[in-house]
Amino acid sequence: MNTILSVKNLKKYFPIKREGKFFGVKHDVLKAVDDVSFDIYEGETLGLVGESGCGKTTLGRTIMRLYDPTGGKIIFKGDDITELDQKQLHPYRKDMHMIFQDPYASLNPRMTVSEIIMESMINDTALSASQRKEKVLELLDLVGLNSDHATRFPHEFSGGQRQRVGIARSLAANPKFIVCDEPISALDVSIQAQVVNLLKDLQKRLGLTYLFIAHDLSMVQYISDRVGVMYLGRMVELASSEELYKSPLHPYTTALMSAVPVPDPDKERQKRRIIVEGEVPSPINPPSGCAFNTRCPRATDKCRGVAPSFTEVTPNHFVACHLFDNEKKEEKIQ
Amino acid sequence: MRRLFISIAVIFIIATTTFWMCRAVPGGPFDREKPLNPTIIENLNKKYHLDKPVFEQYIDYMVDVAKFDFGPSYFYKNETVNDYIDRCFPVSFILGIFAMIVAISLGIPAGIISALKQNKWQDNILKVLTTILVSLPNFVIASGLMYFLGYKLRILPVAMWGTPQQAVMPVLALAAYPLSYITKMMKSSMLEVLNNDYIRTARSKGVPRGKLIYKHALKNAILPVITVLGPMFAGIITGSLVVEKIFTIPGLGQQFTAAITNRDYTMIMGLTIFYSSLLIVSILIVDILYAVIDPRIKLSEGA
Amino acid sequence: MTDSCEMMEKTEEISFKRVSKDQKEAEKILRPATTFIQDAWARFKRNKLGLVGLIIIVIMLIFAIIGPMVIPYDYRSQSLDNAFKAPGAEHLMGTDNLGRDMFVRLAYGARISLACGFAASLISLGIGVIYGTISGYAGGKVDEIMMRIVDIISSIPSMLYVILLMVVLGNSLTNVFIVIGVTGWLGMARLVRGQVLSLKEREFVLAAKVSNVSNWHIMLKHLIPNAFGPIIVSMTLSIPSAIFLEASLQFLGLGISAPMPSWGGLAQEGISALRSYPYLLWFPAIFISVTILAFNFLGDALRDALDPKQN
Amino acid sequence: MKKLTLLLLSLLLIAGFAGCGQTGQDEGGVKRLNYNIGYDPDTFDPQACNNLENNVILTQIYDTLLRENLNGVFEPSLAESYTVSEDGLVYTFILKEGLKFADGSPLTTEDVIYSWARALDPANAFEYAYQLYYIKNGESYNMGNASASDLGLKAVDARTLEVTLENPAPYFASLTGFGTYGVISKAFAEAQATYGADLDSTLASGPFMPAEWVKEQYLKVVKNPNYWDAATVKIDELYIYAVSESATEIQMYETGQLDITSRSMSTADQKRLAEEGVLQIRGNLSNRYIMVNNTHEAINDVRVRKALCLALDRESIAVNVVNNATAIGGFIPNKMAAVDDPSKLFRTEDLIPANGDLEQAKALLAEAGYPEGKGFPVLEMLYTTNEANKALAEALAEMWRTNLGIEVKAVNLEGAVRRERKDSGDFDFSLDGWSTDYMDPYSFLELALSNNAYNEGQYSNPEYDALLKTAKSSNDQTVRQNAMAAAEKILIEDMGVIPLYVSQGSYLQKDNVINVYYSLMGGTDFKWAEIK
Amino acid sequence: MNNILEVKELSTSFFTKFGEIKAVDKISFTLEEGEVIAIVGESGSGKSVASMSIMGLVDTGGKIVNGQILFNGKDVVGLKEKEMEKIRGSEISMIFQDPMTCLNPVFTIGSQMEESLKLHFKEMTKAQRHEKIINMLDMVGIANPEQRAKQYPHELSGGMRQRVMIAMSLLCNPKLLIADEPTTALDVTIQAQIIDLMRNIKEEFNTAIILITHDLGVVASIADKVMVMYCGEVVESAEVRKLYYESKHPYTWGLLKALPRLDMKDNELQPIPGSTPDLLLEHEGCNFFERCEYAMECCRKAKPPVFEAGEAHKVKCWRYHPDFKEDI
Repeated sequence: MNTILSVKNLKKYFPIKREGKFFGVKHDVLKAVDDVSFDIYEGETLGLVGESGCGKTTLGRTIMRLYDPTGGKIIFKGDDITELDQKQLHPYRKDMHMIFQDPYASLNPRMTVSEIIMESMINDTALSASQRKEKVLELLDLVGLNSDHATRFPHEFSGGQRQRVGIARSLAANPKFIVCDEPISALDVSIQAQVVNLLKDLQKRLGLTYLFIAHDLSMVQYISDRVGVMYLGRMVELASSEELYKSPLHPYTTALMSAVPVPDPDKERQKRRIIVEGEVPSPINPPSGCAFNTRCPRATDKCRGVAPSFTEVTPNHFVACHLFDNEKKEEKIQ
Repeated sequence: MRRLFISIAVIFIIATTTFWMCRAVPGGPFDREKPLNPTIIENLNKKYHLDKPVFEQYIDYMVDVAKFDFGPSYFYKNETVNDYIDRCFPVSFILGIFAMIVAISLGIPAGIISALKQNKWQDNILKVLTTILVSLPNFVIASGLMYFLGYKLRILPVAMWGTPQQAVMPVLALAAYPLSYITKMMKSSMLEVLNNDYIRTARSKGVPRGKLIYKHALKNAILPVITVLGPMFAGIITGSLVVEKIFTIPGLGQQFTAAITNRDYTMIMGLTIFYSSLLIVSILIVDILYAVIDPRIKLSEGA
Repeated sequence: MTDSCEMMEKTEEISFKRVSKDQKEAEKILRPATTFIQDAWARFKRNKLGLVGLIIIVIMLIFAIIGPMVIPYDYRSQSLDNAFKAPGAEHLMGTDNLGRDMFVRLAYGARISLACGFAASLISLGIGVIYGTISGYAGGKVDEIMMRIVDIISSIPSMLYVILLMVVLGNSLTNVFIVIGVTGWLGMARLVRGQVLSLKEREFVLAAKVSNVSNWHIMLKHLIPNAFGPIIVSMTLSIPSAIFLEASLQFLGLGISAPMPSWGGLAQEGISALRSYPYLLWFPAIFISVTILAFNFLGDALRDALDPKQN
Repeated sequence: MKKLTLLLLSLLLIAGFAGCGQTGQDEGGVKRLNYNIGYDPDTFDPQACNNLENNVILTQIYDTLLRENLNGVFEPSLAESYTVSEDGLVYTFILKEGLKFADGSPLTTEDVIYSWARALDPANAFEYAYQLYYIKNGESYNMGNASASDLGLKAVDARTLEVTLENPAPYFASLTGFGTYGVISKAFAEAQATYGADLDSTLASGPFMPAEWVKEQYLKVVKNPNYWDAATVKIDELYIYAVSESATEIQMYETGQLDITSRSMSTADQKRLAEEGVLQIRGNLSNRYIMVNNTHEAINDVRVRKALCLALDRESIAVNVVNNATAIGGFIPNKMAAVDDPSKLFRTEDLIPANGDLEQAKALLAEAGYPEGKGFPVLEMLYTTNEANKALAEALAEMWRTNLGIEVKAVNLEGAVRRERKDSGDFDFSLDGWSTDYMDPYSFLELALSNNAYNEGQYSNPEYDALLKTAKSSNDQTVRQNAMAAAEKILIEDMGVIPLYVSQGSYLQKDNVINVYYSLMGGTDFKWAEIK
Repeated sequence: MNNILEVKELSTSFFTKFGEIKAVDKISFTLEEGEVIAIVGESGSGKSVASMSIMGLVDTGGKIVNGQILFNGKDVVGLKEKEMEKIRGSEISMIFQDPMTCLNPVFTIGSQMEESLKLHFKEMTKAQRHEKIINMLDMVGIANPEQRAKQYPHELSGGMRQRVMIAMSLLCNPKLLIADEPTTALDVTIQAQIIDLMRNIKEEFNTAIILITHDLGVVASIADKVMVMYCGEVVESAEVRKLYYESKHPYTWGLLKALPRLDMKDNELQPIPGSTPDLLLEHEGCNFFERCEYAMECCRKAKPPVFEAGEAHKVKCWRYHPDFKEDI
């Protein structure tokens, strides 16, 4: 398995300037992404779940270098792209693209579908104008749209159709790697499946690699080979999707799993739900130690004081939790 | 503190710009239609220290301004700029305040009616009326008022300042524009508020319609209107020049042009600085007012 | 059981034959293709006041262009014995202090006032859009500094530098355009910046960035076209204020030079004749207010028509 | 919200709207006159005063050695009599007996000398100091080259003042009637920080004394019981308003709030009021002319200048555009009296036809090389922004366009800018006018002297300069009359400026008001005014 | 058990410039005391409009064109606004989707809650009101209720606000609670908390609940009866287990099959093709025709009537016509 993208200790902090009404300015730091590391292998789908505000979208955008990282490294196809400026990024950007969350906001309402799709080909000088047109039609066909859709404006499409236009756009420059930033959360249930299946299908046909970001655990589980769980800017657990479902380690993952309602009345009513108390703390002043300690039913003093490290507890199963510090040690002893 | 610092910096820049702008304009303070004898101009320049190098004048002036001393007027022999502002500002202030009161007390209900009766005849009439008010130059409004109320109907004194009756026409003339503006703003803000979820919540609680509007909607809808009141007030005070001229009101407004025509440098700068400070202060007051009404603002301060 | 079922049972046998469908068929868009402009126009047409405004503006433009050609008087030829003739058959709107026909002067004034309105708001549009876009798009320190400059300029009474500029530049038509334009861009710059700030976080702009396009491309293709609605509305509303400002300049004696008439100038002359020959004020005042009224209606209607929320 | 409204309403009351502005001619036997001058006095110091309106106000408050009477003649007022020495250089004034200031303190020669000397004091930097340059060492003192004691002013005794002049000036006696020569109390003035800054620091010596002053609203002056001629003063209270807009003023007059108006009114109002038969006209000793830049292309040709003048129907302009004016016959206002005999006119016949001569104008223009105006450059005529100037400039330009086929652009400029352009010679034509401060044709003619600061058009003719030199230095009025008449002829022959008309003032005055004196020099005096 | 609510043939339409939009088309259902009925549907299916119709809060442009809403046996359609105001908030109350925007930002939590009491329990004293508010806040699981009551909405988190909304809606002991997507805007962990809370409420107060949602998982966990709406029509309604295990309508099938399930790995998702039709365009036949993989000739021509497909199981599909035979 080739690593296509490797993220090492990535940090993205946003300075928050809060102007006091009369006196002074407070400079706070919003730690949107805090020390996250993982690899993505060629051809796989890495799912990223977490509740709102956990930094998953920021992580996606930072990887795409839409934001300048505060710290850490992004290594794409073996090259460190962390420090590159926008010009230097050009050759890499050809190979990576993005699908956005809101199909209504991600398409410029003043451009036709073909203009939107063609935009990604602007720097691709190899193509002539007619070739580009051809390519647009090809792409439309690929995502299941008609050729007469090319001259239409985004507002004429339904949400699902728009998202397909978004997908077509992301494919225009033949990328290898696509960040799917909550591509389905704004869509109706019946449409979500269309889009997810399309993505799966495209992956098979074009050999794409996805970083699939969503808050819907079941959907991430469904599409991903491996799943990472984020909480308050940190990655708390990362494992293959089966592994994660079968034996979630982190208390947060467990709670998250049990919180997802299943469309099955009998199962639902028998299920013993683990309810985590309280709500996600503000990322501006995150709790010290383990970020989850304020809600964790098994939190200890250690959790409040020391941040757990993100370690591989079982092969390919990473977790950041003090509960497994010992297991790890035991493993080593054995 | 930071805000104060920024304000001072802004005023400093404004003072500097105005100082050099004044000097850049052709003509000096002692240019008369009949030119003065050079000896006399020399005497005058000496008296007002205009014979010093300009940069020195600038430094002197800035030092004085820092002491809140805008210096003597070059045109009014016996009044300093400070005296002038002391005397005229209260008049402009009263005029402005009353114009604002008229504009607010008519504009807000009108805006609410417009919003509630959107696209009905009431709204259309108000729309046309308020647009007519903005579309008439205020010298036309002022002259028209004077002609009809003062001369034709003789129910109000034609001009001058001093009695409440004399204030009626200038206040109305000045209120015309802000009135329309507030009406328009109130309407759109009300419409937006009425679309909000909390209005639906209130309705689902069984809040009667009247209460819904004056309690739940009004307080929210008025917030954006409040933000414009500061600049609007400052605008009325300087924008009153035409009205002051027509009604012979001893306010600050007409001095803006007069000072420029007279090349009364100190007066131009004094008024500009005063106006800018006024604007900054009124924005500050509005911000405080805003914070009083909107509980969300307080949070960003505390915590 | 509902009616339809009974009806069907009565009339014909129900066919349970399966219908085969093309998958692509489901993706068909049934409504005819409409561009943004067509859509906006459809919405605009429904607004009666806006339509009235547009018609008035068109009439005024025609009046301005054709009026001076067809009215059998020259805007500057005077007939001193015929001063202050009341409106009548010979002079539709009377004559002024030099015996010049008011109707033709108003038509000529329409040229100047409308030209002033358009030219000045185009100038402020140009400056405002460029300034606002750069400030909003650059963000950070650049934005901070650029906006502070705007703040500072806007806390200087505009009358002050309008007058100073007029005094320095001198009175001429172009200078009036320039001065009004140069002083009117602040609002436009703020508006455009606000739009750009919110637009640049929109996902289609991020998408464009990911697509390797240049900043210029983003500004020209994404930011400005999408801020177009509010810009055009603000421009429609800044035309009347330019006409207005020109009128105020006339009141201060700083407008364009004689004998060229502008509506503001005519109204200003009319003021002094209010007591004696009021028609000299009423006609220009009516022309000014009707036009400004029309622009306001048009602006409001455009705001509704161009508002993407209406989609 | 309610509280706020209440607060503001009470604020309104507290703001102290002092009752004022009520009008009424005659309340309880008090004779009150409401006059609008449209100007708020910026000083009550006669020496500091620098404009006509302020001067009119001060005329009511101060007296001078001589004062213009109802017939327009300067007759001794504070002075009882005066004598002039043979060489015309020494004037000896005898003051009336028992003169008092308004507070009852005596008015002596010392006060006169103090007043005049302070006018020249360079430290005061009074703009009208030049009015006293006639006094020996006046100018050098003002320039700081001499001291006050060098001035040609000598107090012979408490009632006798001896004035030595720099050069003979036959009109000096009447010049002492000018406002700057107004007499203030030395003792009182020296006790003030700034004399005349407000009512408290002002002490009247004239028919009225200031009683109430609401800035930019009105000044109330009342009869001065200590005035030497108090018996003549019939008005008890005179309200002098500061309404600057003519339209407002007229409406106040028409609603009975004013008895007399004074602002220059719009032609529309003039025309209507004239038709209604209520318009009053006052003569002025002032002229309006087009200053021509004698050095510029095309107009440096005398034929062109003549053509330009003759192409104008100045009569029509005076009547229709300016309203109530008269075409001027030369450069000196038509009503200027001859210097050797005040009962005769300075100029008996028009030097230029009032209606112009279009044929000749066209011929001259053709002769100069611009037949039908062909090839004539587009020139600019500067004027200071106001309605009357605008109409005049438009009318002139249009007349030239239709009559001669030449294009002159009327350019309105703000006063100071026009001043600067004129000073730098950057103009072709400029609409100008002159009104005199003293009744002598020389005050007009000196404007066209080659080296005169006001001669921005750079008209220059040595012969003219020589004639004026004679007029200035001679003490013989006949010589002066002849020299100046010849000089005016030369100026017109050269068409160094293009004269237009004699301006006149129009005003409204209630029928029951009589004996308000309107001076040809622009002043207004209420000393003799009466309400019937 | 008596029926709290009986909705008969309710139709609500919006009249726009383009024509009539039948947002709710002849829906009928009954609701008993303490029962939870879920209305499930995708966006634009008319589920919210149905609830607003019951509240008498259909916005401008919309109108109830047909049908009855019997609340406690009394028809509330066409009731005067004054009388409706008495019922709203006291007997029927409602909670909404977005707790962030549903509370008035300029009033404290306490005062907003007090308002309901002031409106509907005029005889209560201030102290009684206060006590009741505190109790209720405590009941919905808000810690420090005294302090919270004095706070403004923006000082509370989303989940907390939804609790406040629930507390507010329960203040006047309503017989019917309409919950319009109460958990959609919340995170999964918070959603679980709120669902738990609603279950408790149902048990403790015996309040009937109309739960409007698009999330079949939430429905499964709480509802007794389910109605599936599509394009303004109820296409299927049944008791909850029946609907999940014996669903009849192709749309319901589609919905269930399009859902990824955490409990079943490798279930292939089968999306419903196409998208919701334009309600403005008149459909002669079944609204679902375009997207239905079982579409038949008759579906194109006529709207299907309601067929009984079992006990209290209604379905609107030609497949349940007595004469239907599978024809391939």
